[in-house]
Amino acid sequence: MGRHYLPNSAHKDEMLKEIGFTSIEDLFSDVPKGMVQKFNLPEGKSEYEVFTELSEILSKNKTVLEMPSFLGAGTYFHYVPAHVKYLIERSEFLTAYTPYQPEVSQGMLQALFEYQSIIAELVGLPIVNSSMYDWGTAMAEAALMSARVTRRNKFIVPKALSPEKKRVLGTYTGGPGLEIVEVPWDERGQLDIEKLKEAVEGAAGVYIEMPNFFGLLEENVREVGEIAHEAGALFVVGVDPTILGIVEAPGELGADVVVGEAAYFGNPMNFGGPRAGIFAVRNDKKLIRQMPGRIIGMTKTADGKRDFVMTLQTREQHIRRAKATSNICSNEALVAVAAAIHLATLGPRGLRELGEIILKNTAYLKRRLGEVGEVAFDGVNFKDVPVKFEVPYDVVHERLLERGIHGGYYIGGHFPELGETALFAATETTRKEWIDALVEALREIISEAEL
Amino acid sequence: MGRHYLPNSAHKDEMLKEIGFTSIEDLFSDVPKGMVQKFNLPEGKSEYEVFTELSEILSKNKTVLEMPSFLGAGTYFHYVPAHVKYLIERSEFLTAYTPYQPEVSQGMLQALFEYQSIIAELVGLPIVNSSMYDWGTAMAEAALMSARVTRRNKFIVPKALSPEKKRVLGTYTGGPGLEIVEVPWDERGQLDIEKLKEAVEGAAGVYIEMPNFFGLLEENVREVGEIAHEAGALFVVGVDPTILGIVEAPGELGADVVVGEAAYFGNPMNFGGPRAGIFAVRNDKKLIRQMPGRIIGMTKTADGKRDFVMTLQTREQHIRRAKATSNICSNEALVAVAAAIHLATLGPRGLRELGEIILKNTAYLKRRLGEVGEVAFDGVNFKDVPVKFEVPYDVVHERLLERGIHGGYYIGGHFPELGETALFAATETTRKEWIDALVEALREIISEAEL
Amino acid sequence: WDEPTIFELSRPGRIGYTLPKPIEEIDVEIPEKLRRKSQLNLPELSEPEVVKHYTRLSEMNYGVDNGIYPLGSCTMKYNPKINEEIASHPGVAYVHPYQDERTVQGALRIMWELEQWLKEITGMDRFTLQPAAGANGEFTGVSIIRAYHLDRGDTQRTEMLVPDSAHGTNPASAAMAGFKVVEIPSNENGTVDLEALENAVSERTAGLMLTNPNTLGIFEDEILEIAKIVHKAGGLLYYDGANLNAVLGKIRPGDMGFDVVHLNLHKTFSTPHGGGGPGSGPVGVKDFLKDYLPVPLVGYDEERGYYLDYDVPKSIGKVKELYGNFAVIVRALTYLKIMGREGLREVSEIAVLNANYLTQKLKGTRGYELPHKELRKHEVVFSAEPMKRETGVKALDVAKRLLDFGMHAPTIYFPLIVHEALMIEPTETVSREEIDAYVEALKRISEEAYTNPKVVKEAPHNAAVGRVDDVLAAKKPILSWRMYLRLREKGEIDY
Amino acid sequence: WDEPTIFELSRPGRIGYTLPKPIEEIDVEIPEKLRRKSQLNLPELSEPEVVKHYTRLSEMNYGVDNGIYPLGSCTMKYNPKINEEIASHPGVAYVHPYQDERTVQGALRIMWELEQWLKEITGMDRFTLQPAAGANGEFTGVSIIRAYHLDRGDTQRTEMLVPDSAHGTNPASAAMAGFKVVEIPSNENGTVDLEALENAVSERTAGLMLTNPNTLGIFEDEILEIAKIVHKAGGLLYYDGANLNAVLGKIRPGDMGFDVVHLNLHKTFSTPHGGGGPGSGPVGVKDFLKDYLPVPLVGYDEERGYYLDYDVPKSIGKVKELYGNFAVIVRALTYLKIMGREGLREVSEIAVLNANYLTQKLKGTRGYELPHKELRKHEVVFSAEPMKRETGVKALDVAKRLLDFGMHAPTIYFPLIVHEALMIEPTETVSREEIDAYVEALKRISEEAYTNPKVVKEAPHNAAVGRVDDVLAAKKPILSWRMYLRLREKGEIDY
Repeated sequence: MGRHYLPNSAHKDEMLKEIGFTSIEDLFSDVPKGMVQKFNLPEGKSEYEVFTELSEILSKNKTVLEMPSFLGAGTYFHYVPAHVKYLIERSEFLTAYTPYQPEVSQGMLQALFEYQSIIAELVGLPIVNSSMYDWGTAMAEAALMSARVTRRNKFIVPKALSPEKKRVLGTYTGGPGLEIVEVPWDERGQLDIEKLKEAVEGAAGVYIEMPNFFGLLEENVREVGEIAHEAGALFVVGVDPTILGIVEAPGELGADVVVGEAAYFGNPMNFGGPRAGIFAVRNDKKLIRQMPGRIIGMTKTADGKRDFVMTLQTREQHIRRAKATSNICSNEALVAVAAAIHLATLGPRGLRELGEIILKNTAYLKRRLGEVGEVAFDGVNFKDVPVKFEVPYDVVHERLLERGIHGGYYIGGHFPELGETALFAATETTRKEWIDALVEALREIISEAEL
Repeated sequence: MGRHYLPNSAHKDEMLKEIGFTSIEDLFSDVPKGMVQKFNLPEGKSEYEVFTELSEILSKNKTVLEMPSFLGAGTYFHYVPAHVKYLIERSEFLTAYTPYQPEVSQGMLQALFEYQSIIAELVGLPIVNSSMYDWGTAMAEAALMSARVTRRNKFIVPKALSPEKKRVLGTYTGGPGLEIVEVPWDERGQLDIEKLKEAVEGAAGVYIEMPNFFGLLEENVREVGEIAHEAGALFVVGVDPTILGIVEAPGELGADVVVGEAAYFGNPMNFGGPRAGIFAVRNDKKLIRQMPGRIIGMTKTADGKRDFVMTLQTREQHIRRAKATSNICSNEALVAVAAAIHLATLGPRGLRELGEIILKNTAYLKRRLGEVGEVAFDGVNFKDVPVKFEVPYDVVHERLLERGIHGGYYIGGHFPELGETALFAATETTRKEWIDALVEALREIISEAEL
Repeated sequence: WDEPTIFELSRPGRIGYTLPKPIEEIDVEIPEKLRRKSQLNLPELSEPEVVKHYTRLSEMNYGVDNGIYPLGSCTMKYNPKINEEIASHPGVAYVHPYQDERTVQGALRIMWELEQWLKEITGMDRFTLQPAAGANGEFTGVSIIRAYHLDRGDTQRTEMLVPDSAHGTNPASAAMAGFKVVEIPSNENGTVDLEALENAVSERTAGLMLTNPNTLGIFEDEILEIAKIVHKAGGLLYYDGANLNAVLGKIRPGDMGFDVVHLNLHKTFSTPHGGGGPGSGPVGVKDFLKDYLPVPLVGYDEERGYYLDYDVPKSIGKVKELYGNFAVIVRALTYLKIMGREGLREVSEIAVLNANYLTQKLKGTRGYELPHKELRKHEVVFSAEPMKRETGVKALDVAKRLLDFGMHAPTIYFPLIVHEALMIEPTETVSREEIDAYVEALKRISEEAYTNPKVVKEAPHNAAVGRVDDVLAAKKPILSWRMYLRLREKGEIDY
Repeated sequence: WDEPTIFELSRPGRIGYTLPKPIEEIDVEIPEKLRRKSQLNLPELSEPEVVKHYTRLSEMNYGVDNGIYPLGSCTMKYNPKINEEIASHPGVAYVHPYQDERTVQGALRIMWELEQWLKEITGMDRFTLQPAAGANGEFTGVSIIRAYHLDRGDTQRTEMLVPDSAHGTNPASAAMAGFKVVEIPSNENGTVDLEALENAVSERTAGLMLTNPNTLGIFEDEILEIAKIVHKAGGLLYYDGANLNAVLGKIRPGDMGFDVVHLNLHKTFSTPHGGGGPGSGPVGVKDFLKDYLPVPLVGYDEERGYYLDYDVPKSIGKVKELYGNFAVIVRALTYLKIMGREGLREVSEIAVLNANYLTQKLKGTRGYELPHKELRKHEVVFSAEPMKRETGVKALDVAKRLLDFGMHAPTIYFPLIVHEALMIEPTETVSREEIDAYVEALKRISEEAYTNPKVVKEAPHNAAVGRVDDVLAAKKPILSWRMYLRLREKGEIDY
C-alpha cells in the first residue's frame, strides 16, 4: 500500500536503467551487509479502512462538546471561529516550510510579521519572535536568556507555578546549571513580596504570571518588576494573552521579557499540543541579540517595494551552531498564524469583550462553587478558581464523572498545604447550565458523603 | 448579530451622508407604506452557540459510520477520499459562480471540461454537459429532449424503476403532456423484450438502466437499443457509473443519450443531496442542439493559447428564454468537479477494481441473504439485492433496528407483486462483519417470528 | 499560467487510489455481451499529482474570497466558513435518505426549522425544500400554479405573464411547465407597465412571474396594483426570489400579494455558489396552494417527532430525487441562526446602501448612463451605450478591463431592456473601500475609453489568459478530450 | 502582487467576531493599577475582509501542493489530506489533556500505537512523543545521555562529538544541555574521519551525534566502526533522524549501533510543515536508557487500558508542557497505517532512486560539481563553486533563478563543508517529469550563467516580489508594525 503517494513506483526499472543501475539494492550497496531488515509491521490499509479505524478510536475520547468539563490549569476550551481553521488549512500555508526563500514565501512571512506585530500590541513590547514551542519552553528559554544577559545563574519563580512549567524549567536549566528559587504565595494567594526581596539578590531574572496558577490576578506586578530591576535582574512576565484586553500590557508594567501561550487564540486544545509560545522583549540590542527563535523583519526589494524576510539569523543555530541563542529550528508558525487570524478577527473590542465575558463567567462559577466548597483565596479570578472540599477530591471527581461531568484539576498533590483543592475553570464557552448542573451534583455528592 | 459579516455596518451614516441621504429608510421610500414589517424571528446568536446547537442537532442523526446499514436503492455509501473533499473546499472553487468571465475562471472551466471528458470516456459518448441536478432530472430532461428531437410524445420506461425517478419524470413531463409507458419485467427481473416490442411504436424514446432498480444487470441492452432505433425512438440509457469499469460503455451498446448519477463519485450521501446528473449524447448536431444544460468547450485566446469557455449557449434560457432546451441555470458544478477528481484518482484500474469489489461484496451479501430469505431474481447483481421474507418486512426492519442494524429499503409498497421484499445493498464500504451480523440477526428474527 | 489537462499529466501505471479488499474473492461472471471491451481512457496519476493539478487550477479561478464579485442578479456575498464547518459534520455526510425517520431526527429537524424561518421571511404558509436551484424552484412554482388551475377545472389558463426585464429562467420554466409565455413590457421607470398588464390579462392568464425589486434593481412600487390586476383576472402571483436580498428581513413577498415564492439559498442565504452549483431553491406557497407541493414535506408532531409527510393528496409529484440539497440547507440554517431578526434586516439595508452608494459615486461618469430611476435597491444597471457610441468600447470590453484590476466584472448584457448593460450588485459583505476602488476602476476605464480605447478593447492583459475566443468555441465545438484528440488527429485544429 | 498589512486594512468600528453573552452581568473590579490603560492597537476588520486578506496571503506562498519543493534536509514530501481529515476529528480538537484517562482512551491509544510503530522502525525499545520538533528531540536525547552518565557517577563526560557536516541544531542542542561541542572533520568521502574520531574520543566523551545518511546524502558506511569507537570510549551514539527517509523501512538506527534516536514526524512521516511548524520530534532509546525519558510515558495494561505513566524514576523531567504535539502525532499514525510495512520500504527506495536519478541527470553540467562519492541516498549536494569562480553566479543566484521557473529552490550554503552548496532532496512523492523539469531548469540556469549571468544574478523576475534585501533587514530591524510606524514617523525609512 501507499503507492498512490509514489508517482514513480511504476517507473522504477526504467529510471534505474536510465542511470545505469540494475536494481534498487544497487542504490544501497554502501550499507553494511545484513543491515537491511524485514520489519515486523502491519501491512498497509486503504484510506477507507484507516479512516474508519481511527475515527472509531478517536470516538472513544469523550470531548468537551459531549461532557461539561471544568478543567483549565493551563489548557482552556476556547472557541475557534471556523474561518481561522479554514484559512490555516489552505495548503499554501499548511504545506510550506520555514520561509527560506522570501520571494515565494511572502504570504507566510507577512502573516508571521503580523503575528509578531499583534502580539507586540498585546504585550506592550515591540520585539516578538515568530513563536516558541509553548509557554513553558518560552519561559525556560527566558530563564536561559536572563542568565546569558546578566551572566548570573539564579532564576526566581513563584511557587504557585504550574507543575508542567516547573518541570520544563528544570530540564532546560539543568544543563547550564541554573539555580531555580521558588517564592511562596502569601495568605491572599499573591506572590509574597517580602520573600521575594529576600531571594532576589544575584538573580538573573524574576518571573511572575498574570493571572497566576490559582487564576488570581497578581496585584503587585509593577512592584515585583521594580524589585527585580533594583537587583539587576531581568523582569520576565508570563501572561495568558486572553486577559490583555482588560489588563494592562506587561510591557507597560515594567517587563523586560514577556512569555505566554499564543495557542489560546485560534487553536483547539488538541489534547495539549501543538501550542505556540509567545516570546517578546524590550527594544534593547542586548536583549534582541540574546533572544531565541525565528524573527521576521520588514525590508524592501531591489526596486524599493516593502516586503518581509527572516532576519537576525546570526543568533540562530544554523549559523552560530553551538553558540546559538537557542537550538530551536522548527517552531510553531502555523499555530502562531492561527492565533494572529483569531486576534485580527477579535480586534480591540472583541478582545476586551472576551476578557470581560471570561471574567464574569469565572465570577459566576466562583460564586456558585462558594456555595458548596471553600474558594481558596480572596481576589479577582480569571478562568481558574481553586476550590477546597471537605470530601476527598478523588471521591468528588469520581462521583462527578459518574454524572457525566468532568470536574476540576486536583492540585493538592502538588501543593499539599492546600489540601483537597482543585482548580475549576470557566471561559467564554462555559454554559450556565453546566455550572448549575455541577453545583447541583456537588451538593448531592457532598451530602451523600456526609451520610 | 451578523455585523461581523457586514463591513459597512459601522459606516452607514457617513455613507448615507456622502450620497445625500439621511436615513436608511430614505432608500426604501419607494416601498408602499406599511409594507415594511417587524419580523417574528429569533435573535441572532454567536458562532459558538450556533456551532454547538447545530452540532447537537446533527448528532441526533445516526450515521452509517455508527450503524451498519444496507440501504441502497439509488443512494450508496461510497468512500470519498480526503483529498477530493479538501480540493473542492478551496474557496476559489467553492465560492465562485458560473464562469461567465472565462479569463478569470479557467480553473473551474478546465475542471468542468475535464469532468465532461472523463464522463465521455466512461459512457462512451463524446458530448457531455457540465451537470444536471441529479440522475432523475437528467432522465426527465432526456425524455423531454427525445420528444423535441423526434416530435413524438411517448416515452417508454421500465416498470422496475425507482419510485423517485418515476415521480420526477411524471412532474417534468406533465406540462408538455408526454405519455409515459411502463414495460414490465420478466421472470428473471429483466426488461420484458416482447412487451417492449408491443409498446414501442411511436415512441420518442426508450429508457433502460444498468443495473436496473433490482440491482440486476440488464442483459439485453443492445437489443433494447435496436428495438428503439428500429421504431425511430431515441435510446436513452441510465447508468450507475461505478459499474463502468467492468461493464461496457452504454455508448458502445447503442445509446443515443446516457444519463446517470455522477455524485456516486467524490460526494457523500448528504441525506440525498446535492447530486449531479450525468447527461451525454452522441456527436450528432440534432442532439447537441436539443441538449439541456451548460457545456464547456475548448477554444483559444487571441494569441493562440488553448483555453476553455462556456459554449453553445444559444440553447440556454438566458439567451433563448421561453424557447430554451431547458430552464436549468445553476447546476451542480462543484459536485461534478468532485466526481471528476475522484475519477481522476481512480483511473482505469481503480475504476475496474472498484467495480469488481462491489460485484464481489454484492455476491457475498446475496449468498448470505439467500440463507435467510429468498433472493427475488436470478442474475448478476451490482449493489442492490432484492430479498423476500416470510416475516412482514416492517417486523424485520424493527427488529434489526433494535439490534443497531439498518436493514434494506422496502419495495413491496411500490411493487405489491413482490410481496415482503426489500433491497439490501453492498458497496466497497460494506464490511464482512456487518453482513455476518445482519444474517445472524435475520436468522434470530425469523426464528422468533416463527415461534 | 498554463496547466496541462489531467489527460496530459497521465502516465501509464500510476495509481492514486486505495481500495479495501473485497470481502471474499467470489468469481462473478459478467455476461459476455455486457463486459467492458472498449478502452477506458481515464487519466492515471498519483494522489500528489492530482492534488497539485487541482490546486493549480483553483489558483486560476476567482471566487468571493479573492475580491469583489459584483455579478448582478447573483448576490455573490461572502460565504461564512462556519456554514462549511457545520455542513462537514458526519451527521450530514454519512446519512442515507431512506433511513428510518427515528435515525434522522437531526436532519429532519433542520429541514423543519429552515421551513419555519423561510415562512416568516416570505410571509408564506408552507415550503418545500426539494428544488435543487432557482430554476428548479420556478418550475416547481409554476407547476403548482398549473395544478391549482387544473384542479379547479380551470383548464383554459395556459398563459404565463412575464415582464420583459425578467430572468431568462422565468419564461423557460413557464414553457417547461407547458405554459405559453406572454411578455409584458416595462414602462419608462423600468417597472411593469400597468396598462400593458391590464391589456394582457384574461381568462387565459395562469399567473404573473415577477421579481421585486426587478432586475434593474428597481422596486416595483405599484406592486399592490399589479397584484390586484392579476388576481382579479384569476391569475396567481409568482415571486422570483433572486432579488430577495434587497428586502430581506424588511418586506415579505406575501405582504406584496404573492402566492408562490421561490428563494435561492445560494444567493440570499449565503451558501456558496460552487462554480455554478449546487444551489437550492425552496418554494413557499400560501395556504390554499399547499396541497400541491411536491412530496415529501417535513412534518412534526410531539409523539412521532419529525417525519417525512408523503400525504399530499394533490401533489405535483417530485421535481428532483429525494428531499433537496440537504448539505446546502444546513448551511442556510446556520446563517439564519447567526444573523437572526436584526441581522437579516441589516443585510438588506446595507446591500441597498452599498448599491446606492455605488450608483451615486459612479453616476455622471462619461460613457456610463443610468437609465430609469436613480433610487435602486440591491443592484444597479448602468448602460455603456454612450461609451460604445462615442468610442467603440462595449460593455464587454469594460468587463474584461475590470479583470485587469483584479476585480470581477458585473453581469453584462442583462437585463435585455438596457443596451450595453452593466448590472452591478456589490452585496452587503463588501467594504466601502472595495466599492470606492470599483468605482475608481470604472472611472479609469472610462478615461481610457476616451483616450486609449485599444487598451480596453484588448483587455484583459493581466488575467490568467488573454481574451477568450468564444465565437470559435461555438463554431468549432470541442466538448471533451476525446473530441479534441480526434480533431487534432484530423488536423482540423491547431491548438 | 501587493497585499497591505492587516493594520492598514483596519477601519475603526468594524467587527469580525461574535461572542456569546456572559452567563450573568456580574461586575468584577480589576484593581486600578492592573486595568489596561495603554492603547490596544489591534486591527478592526469584518470576517470577509479577514478571509480575503489571508486568502491573498496564502496565494503568495509556495507549498508542497504548488510544485516540487526539494529543500534538502527538510524532506518536503506530499502531506496526505487524509492526515488532515483525521486530525480534524472532534476527538482530537476538543479534548483536554488533564481529562480522566478513562475519557481519553482514544488519544492514549493513538500515542501508544505510534510508539509501537516507531520502535520497530528504529530498533529502539521505548519512545517519548513529547518533543515538539527535531531540535527539541535532540535536546531531549542529549539530556538523556547527560542524565545517564551522571546517574552512573560518570561526571567527567562533558564533551559531545559532532561531525562538521552536522545540522546546526546538533551542536546547539548539545550546548544547551551543557556539553562542550567537539567537531569531527569529514574525510574525502564526505563521511566521518575515523582517525580523527579515534583521536577525539576520551573519558570526557559523552557521545557522538550523527545523521546517517549524513547531510551530504552519503551513507556512513563505516557506521559499525564508528559505533565501536564511541562505545568503547564509554560514549553513547545519538541518531539525528532528519534523514531517516533514506532508510525508512529498510534499515534500523538501532541495528547501526545507535542508543538514542530522534525522529521528525513532519519530515519522514508526512505531517505538514506549517510554514515552519508545528513539527514533532519523538525520541527513542535503547532499553538501558528508558528510565531517563521525560514524563509521562504512555502505558497499557489490560485492566486499566491506556494510561499516562509518571513513574519514571530517573526522568530528565519535561521538555515541553503536556504530552507532545498530539495533532501531529495523529497525522503520523494515519500515514503509517496506510503505508504499512511494504509501503514504508518503498518510500525510502523511491526517495533514494529519485535522488540518484537527479544526481546522474545533473552530473556533468557545467558549473555544478558533485563532490565526494556519486552514490547518494535521499538527497545530493552539488557545489556551484565552479560556476561562481567562472561566471560570478553564486548558489544563491541559482536558487533565486529557480523560483522564476515556478520551482522551489534547494537548501543552499549547507552543509558548510561544501562551498556554494546546493542541497537537493526531491523526496519520493515527486514524479519523474518533475525531476526532469528540475534538472532542465538547472541546466538552463547553467547556460544562462555562462552566457547571460545578469539574468541569473538579478533573479527572481517572476516571483511575487523581486529579490529581497535581507542585509537591510538585519541592518535596520523592523520587527513589528509598531516599530515600523515609529521608524516611519522618525523619517528613518522610506518603505
